[in-house]
Amino acid sequence: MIEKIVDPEKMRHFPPKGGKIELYWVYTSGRAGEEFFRKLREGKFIAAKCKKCGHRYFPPRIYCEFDFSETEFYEITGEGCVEAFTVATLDLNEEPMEEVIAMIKLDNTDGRIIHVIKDAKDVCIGMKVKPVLRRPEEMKGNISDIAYYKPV
Amino acid sequence: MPAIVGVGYSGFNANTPDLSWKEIMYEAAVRAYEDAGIDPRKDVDSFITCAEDFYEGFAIFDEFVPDQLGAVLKPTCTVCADFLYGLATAYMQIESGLAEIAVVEAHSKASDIKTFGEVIRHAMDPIWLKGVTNAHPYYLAALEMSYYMNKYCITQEAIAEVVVKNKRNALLNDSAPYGAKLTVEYALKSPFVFYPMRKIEIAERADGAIVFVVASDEMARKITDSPVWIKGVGWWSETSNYDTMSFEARYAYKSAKMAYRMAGIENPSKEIDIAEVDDRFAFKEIQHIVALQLAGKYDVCDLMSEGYFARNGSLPVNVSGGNLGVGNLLEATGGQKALEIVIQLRGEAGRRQVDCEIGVAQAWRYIPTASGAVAVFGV
Amino acid sequence: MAVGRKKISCPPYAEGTALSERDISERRVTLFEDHPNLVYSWTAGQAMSRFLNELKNGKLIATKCEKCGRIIFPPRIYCELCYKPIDGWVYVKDTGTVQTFSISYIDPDARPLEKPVIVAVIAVDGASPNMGIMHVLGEVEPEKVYIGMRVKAVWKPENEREGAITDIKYWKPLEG
Amino acid sequence: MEVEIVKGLKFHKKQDVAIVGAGMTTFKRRLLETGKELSYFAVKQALEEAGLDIKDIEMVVMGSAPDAFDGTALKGEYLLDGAGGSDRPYLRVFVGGGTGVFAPIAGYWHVASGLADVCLVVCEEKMSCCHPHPQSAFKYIWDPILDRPLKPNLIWIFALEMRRYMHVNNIKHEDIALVSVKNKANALDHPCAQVAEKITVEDVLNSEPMALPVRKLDVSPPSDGAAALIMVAPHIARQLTDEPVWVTGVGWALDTTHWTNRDLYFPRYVAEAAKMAYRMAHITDPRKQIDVAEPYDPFDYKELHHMEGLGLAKKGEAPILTREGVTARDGDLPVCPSGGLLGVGNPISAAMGVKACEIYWQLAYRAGKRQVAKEVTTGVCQAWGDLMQVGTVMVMSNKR
Repeated sequence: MIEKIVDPEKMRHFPPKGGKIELYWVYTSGRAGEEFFRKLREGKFIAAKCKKCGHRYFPPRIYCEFDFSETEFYEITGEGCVEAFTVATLDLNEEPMEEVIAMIKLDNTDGRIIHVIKDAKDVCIGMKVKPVLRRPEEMKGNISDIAYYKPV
Repeated sequence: MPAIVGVGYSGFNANTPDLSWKEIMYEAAVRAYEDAGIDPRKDVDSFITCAEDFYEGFAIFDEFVPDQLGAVLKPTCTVCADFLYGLATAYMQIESGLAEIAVVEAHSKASDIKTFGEVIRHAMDPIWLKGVTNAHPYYLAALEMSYYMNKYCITQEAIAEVVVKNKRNALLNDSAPYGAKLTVEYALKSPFVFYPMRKIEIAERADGAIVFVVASDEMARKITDSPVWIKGVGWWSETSNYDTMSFEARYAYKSAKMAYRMAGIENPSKEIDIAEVDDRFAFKEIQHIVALQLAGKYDVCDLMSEGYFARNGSLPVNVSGGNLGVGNLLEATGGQKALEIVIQLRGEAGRRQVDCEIGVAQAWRYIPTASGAVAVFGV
Repeated sequence: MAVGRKKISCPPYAEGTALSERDISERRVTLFEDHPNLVYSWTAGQAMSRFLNELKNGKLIATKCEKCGRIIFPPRIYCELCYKPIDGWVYVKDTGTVQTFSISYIDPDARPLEKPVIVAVIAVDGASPNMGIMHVLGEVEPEKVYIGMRVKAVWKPENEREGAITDIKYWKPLEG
Repeated sequence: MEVEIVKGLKFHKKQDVAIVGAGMTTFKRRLLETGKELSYFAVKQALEEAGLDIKDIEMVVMGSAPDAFDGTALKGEYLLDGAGGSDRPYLRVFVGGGTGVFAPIAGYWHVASGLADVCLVVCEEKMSCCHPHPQSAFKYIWDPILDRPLKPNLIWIFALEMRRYMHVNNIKHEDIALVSVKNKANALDHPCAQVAEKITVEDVLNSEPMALPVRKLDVSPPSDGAAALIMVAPHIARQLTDEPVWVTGVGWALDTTHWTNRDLYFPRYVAEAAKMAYRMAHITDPRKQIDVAEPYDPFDYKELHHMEGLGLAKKGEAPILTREGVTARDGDLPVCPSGGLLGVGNPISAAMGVKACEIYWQLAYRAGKRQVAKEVTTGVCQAWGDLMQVGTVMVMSNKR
């Protein structure tokens, strides 16, 4: 029997108004993250260097992803240069917003950070930027502790 | 060498209010089995589905697969990856003697997702990226585009050409919901939603399902006169971290290299007759054409404007309309690519038929990843 | 390639730092908490749309396959064993038999329930053997439930039904 | 159990597959490390045992269960770098709870097909990310239309199956509780164990009710953890060791989605998977030919249920074997000598650490204090998953 419902009124969606996944998640920062966000509270930035190949990772991690040897943490300034940027005009729900988001190559590392840029008239590739941290009492121990980046 | 002996699909549409995700899979599967002339309950040794939990809205999607494919109580599994990875899995299962006939399925029921932006954002690194901004995750692709355009001097016009070409190709494809006849000027007027990315350069979502029947060399010769051989498969991941990503589709370069080596292809730009590459963001087509070694990174823009990749050009790319014309099919993207190549190689593409003997299909795993797969087909 | 495996008893060591519940709840470690708004509305499709519409009418509907002779419940548009389209729709009864049951003292988030819920797989009368659905039982003491017990659906009043499986409030014992 | 005479598939592979190294992290309710870091620790240990470097690895298979635990969509892509997937072919497979044995099966076909000579298999799960409770994630494994509106808990389905199993085979809860007692005691010898303890049958029967007949001590705990396994081609194995362990059979099967349409008393999906694996491994009498087994034991009755599915016991006979001590570590058929999931912990897919890895260690005589008393040649491990649907089985042997 090949019959189909022809009346569109009779086709159903369930749940009709949409069903939400009623879960939330708590992510621990892990060994490297723990070290980074604790130091950040003191206003310090750290990166990690592979003991074998010397690759300087930012975000820091406890292992080198290419040769699986251990890394050691070292301090950096957190400043860097804009490598790429975009002006985002839609938020998660495709509602209007405006924010400049940049990929920033951090000084003295081989790594980068993706973060928001504020207080800048014209963002351009190659622009030197520095982080603005939240006040220590406002810090939550996650990436939002870096409030934004701004031009040097 | 395993071969494709049957293909079937359902869709592709912007939404599918009349069929559940199970029913689109069923429709595609029935057509594929009919095409191959097999009975899934008797003849198939292994079934493979390509799906990701949060694209479906389930915690374990694998549960909801067997019935509609005819796979009850048979070896059936899910690979959390694109369709082309599923094809590689079938290839390996056949080569290791675990199956003589394997079935690969992928689908998109993107219209069931109410909050697409949230779902994509949920794939981001929770420690270093997720909490940075509330912008739509398309921003990540825009950052990559900004980096890539700047590094290789890719022009806005070349990217607009991609949009115009693919949407126009889609007009000849009955199952492409986003076809249109546009001009480059029109495309360049589309607003910047994520500067330098325009709204028109982002592929809209679509629903659909694709099923392939894959058979071993011996079996393929037995059951069909027109097998399409899987000459090579490749899949590759760069990294999951944005700090070590190349942002120039090295995943596609490496996976193509693997597939080309298997297929014995030494000079891809000469030996390949037709290509379908991932163009879920228009600039990605240019990036992938270069990564697949179909054009040099500094000539690609010129070739694009010269019509080299057009349907009647020297090396047609995305004749089906690509994702810009057919839609973003999530994990079924590679399936739509492979489907077009198989139809073209069989000579069943009708008005959009291209003269070809070897074709390549490529897919990316979408933001925020740097992974992808390639398959080379031949007759 | 490095050659020579160590003679060890495995696993030789156990790596990992255990945390307590309070380490998380009192924020003794750094962490990121996320409440994404992941919303889906699944297309019910041909079989389930009909099923839900019939529930609204206070009826249970199944499909039949003439090849294997099964009355299939819950309904689908294909017979998964014969792999062919089904041959028609059949109403089944709102009575059935308990195949197996459980008395649950916890809610979906593993929190204790004040009053336990009795859940059962109920094979529906009129469908082929074993064709059941999961639902809850009511109007019965937990210790009185047994496998093989006959039960009947208790429906919501017609004006409260919305075309969902919860249009059946629960199933109650048929006898007594 | 009757095993069909070989017909149909001949299982002609390109090359044999050997296991040369395994590793795992500790299993705990909550771990500080991220999923990537856990994967890294497990891989590192496996590489150390095999005497290999990450550069020797050609392809990587990831096994990880629901994204809803770690709370990352496309979880495989997220875990990639910690699992050694950077700059390599990397593929994630997923069959619910069965992934713990399915991932090594996928590793098997990567090598047996000749596409890779050295394949790394990694399984990871970080269930503690999921709130309000790891069990909450299971709200979304149910059918969105038929089951979810009833607000089900994961345990329900086990309780329903356990009740049916007890009813049909006339088994008492006391006999089932013995499994929990045995496994938790076995786990005392496992350095990674989460809930190893000496308990009695009474403790199990008097523990807090969850969804009767299931009580608290019938259940394995939610855990964080990772495990890794290295599979290689024969010419590589020869260079690394004189005693590799060979994979001789693999099988998997997925039953219908409509679990309420089946009689739950017997796991026919495990039986089908086992048939395939035994046919490949030329095993005709599993009870005699298999020396050590690691069936999946997230619940105590599940070990018995799966032993019957694997043909290690006749229907309803597994509790008797357990009571008689046959399945103890010094028995004739040691079952879950690792301590299983009930004792070591249950980080869903990372159960590979106590299933596939344990059988490898037993057959390589590397299990230390957990080494079974009898001489071993052939072992089987098995996992189960989805809505009572998936059986995944792998047979290994230290003789080729």
